[in-house]
Amino acid sequence: MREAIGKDGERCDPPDSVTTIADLIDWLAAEGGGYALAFADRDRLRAALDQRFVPFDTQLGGAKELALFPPVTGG
Amino acid sequence: MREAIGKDGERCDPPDSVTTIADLIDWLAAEGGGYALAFADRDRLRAALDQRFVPFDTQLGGAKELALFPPVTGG
Amino acid sequence: MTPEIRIQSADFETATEIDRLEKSGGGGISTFTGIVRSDGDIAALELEHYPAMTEAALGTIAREAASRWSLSALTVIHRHGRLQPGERIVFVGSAAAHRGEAISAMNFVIDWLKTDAPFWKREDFADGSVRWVEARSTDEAARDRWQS
Amino acid sequence: MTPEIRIQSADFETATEIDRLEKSGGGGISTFTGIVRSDGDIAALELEHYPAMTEAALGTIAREAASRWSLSALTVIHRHGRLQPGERIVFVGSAAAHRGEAISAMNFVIDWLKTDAPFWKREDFADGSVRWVEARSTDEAARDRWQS
Repeated sequence: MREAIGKDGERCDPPDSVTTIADLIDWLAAEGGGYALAFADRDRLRAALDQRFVPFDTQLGGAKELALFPPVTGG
Repeated sequence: MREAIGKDGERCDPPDSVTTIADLIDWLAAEGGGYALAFADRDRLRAALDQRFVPFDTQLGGAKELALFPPVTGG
Repeated sequence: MTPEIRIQSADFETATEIDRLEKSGGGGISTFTGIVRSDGDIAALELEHYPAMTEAALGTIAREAASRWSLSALTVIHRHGRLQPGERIVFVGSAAAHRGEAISAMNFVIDWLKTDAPFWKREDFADGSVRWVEARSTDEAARDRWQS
Repeated sequence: MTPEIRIQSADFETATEIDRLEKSGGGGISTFTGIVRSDGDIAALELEHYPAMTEAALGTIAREAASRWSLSALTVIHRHGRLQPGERIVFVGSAAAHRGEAISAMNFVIDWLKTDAPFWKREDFADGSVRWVEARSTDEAARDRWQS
């Protein structure tokens, strides 16, 4: 994902219609290019909001950091 | 058990009617004394014939050694 | 009982960790150690993590284990960075009065760690190619056994 | 893969045993170590066994584990004789390509060993009294989970 998008973090300012993580993913993917590629398969995407795993329907609210990444493979 | 019987092994020559381990236990228990005490609770008795765990209905056959002991508590 | 959690690039001594677990007063100690496999043409394993989140994620898993079983000690160590085949990656060790508790806690922690700690493995091959390791659905199934 | 089985009165070094398992080529190593508990007024634990049978019984359990899971190493060590609180009694360690196999094999061996290896424990108390440890029905239940 990082390789598809070409960066490992950014500040962004989505429109008011973006309220959940799913909304934000859709909004970023609509930009096309690396985002569309990175977010093509939602089953292979995980989200952490302020460093906690959360489902995609979670409200962004006042969270400071959203992390999107592939399923983990540690251990 | 060993403390009830007062020895940790013996040779014995049961009558022909004794064919299984259960028969032998009954025959020994009938002697009374330490055997009756040691074999009072069959649920707390285990048998190994020629060094293998076996159920009480196993035929003695030509086995060389029968061991009777309480449930094991190792590990 | 405060779980011992470490995230480090340096190697660790399994013996030292087990010694600490054995002295915690429990009657049973159970451990799992993960090693970089030597099969194929893998020259090295590169382990990335998400530093801001890693310690919190391992802490959550360890505290959940400590709430489910009565443990006298619990240790979780996970390495990151570049590891050679044969090197240790991860260690989970638990101590409890009874063996069932120690084994279950160890198994719970490694199962959850596999799916809920932010680490990613990249295999670097002898020919210079690299491959990000794919998550396995069997790992999520192993974790979901623990849902109560 | 030939299981390593030892029945001995001498102590063993957990580190040495784990080192051997780690070098067997498996990706996962899982261990269980049993320790004489320090609770109560126990001055020592006396471990008796039935020498003619012990090695065969442990061998049967180890071979069954090796036939159920694909292991690169399996070690079973059980001590006998007089042990002080805090001393190691038993060690089971397994190595396999996948963690599930290593953990299951370790758990299988210790569960079966508890009910099917001819060892008996006697607790010797500080006041000179002794007590043979009673078998627990939970141990037979733990073993019977493995009946397939």
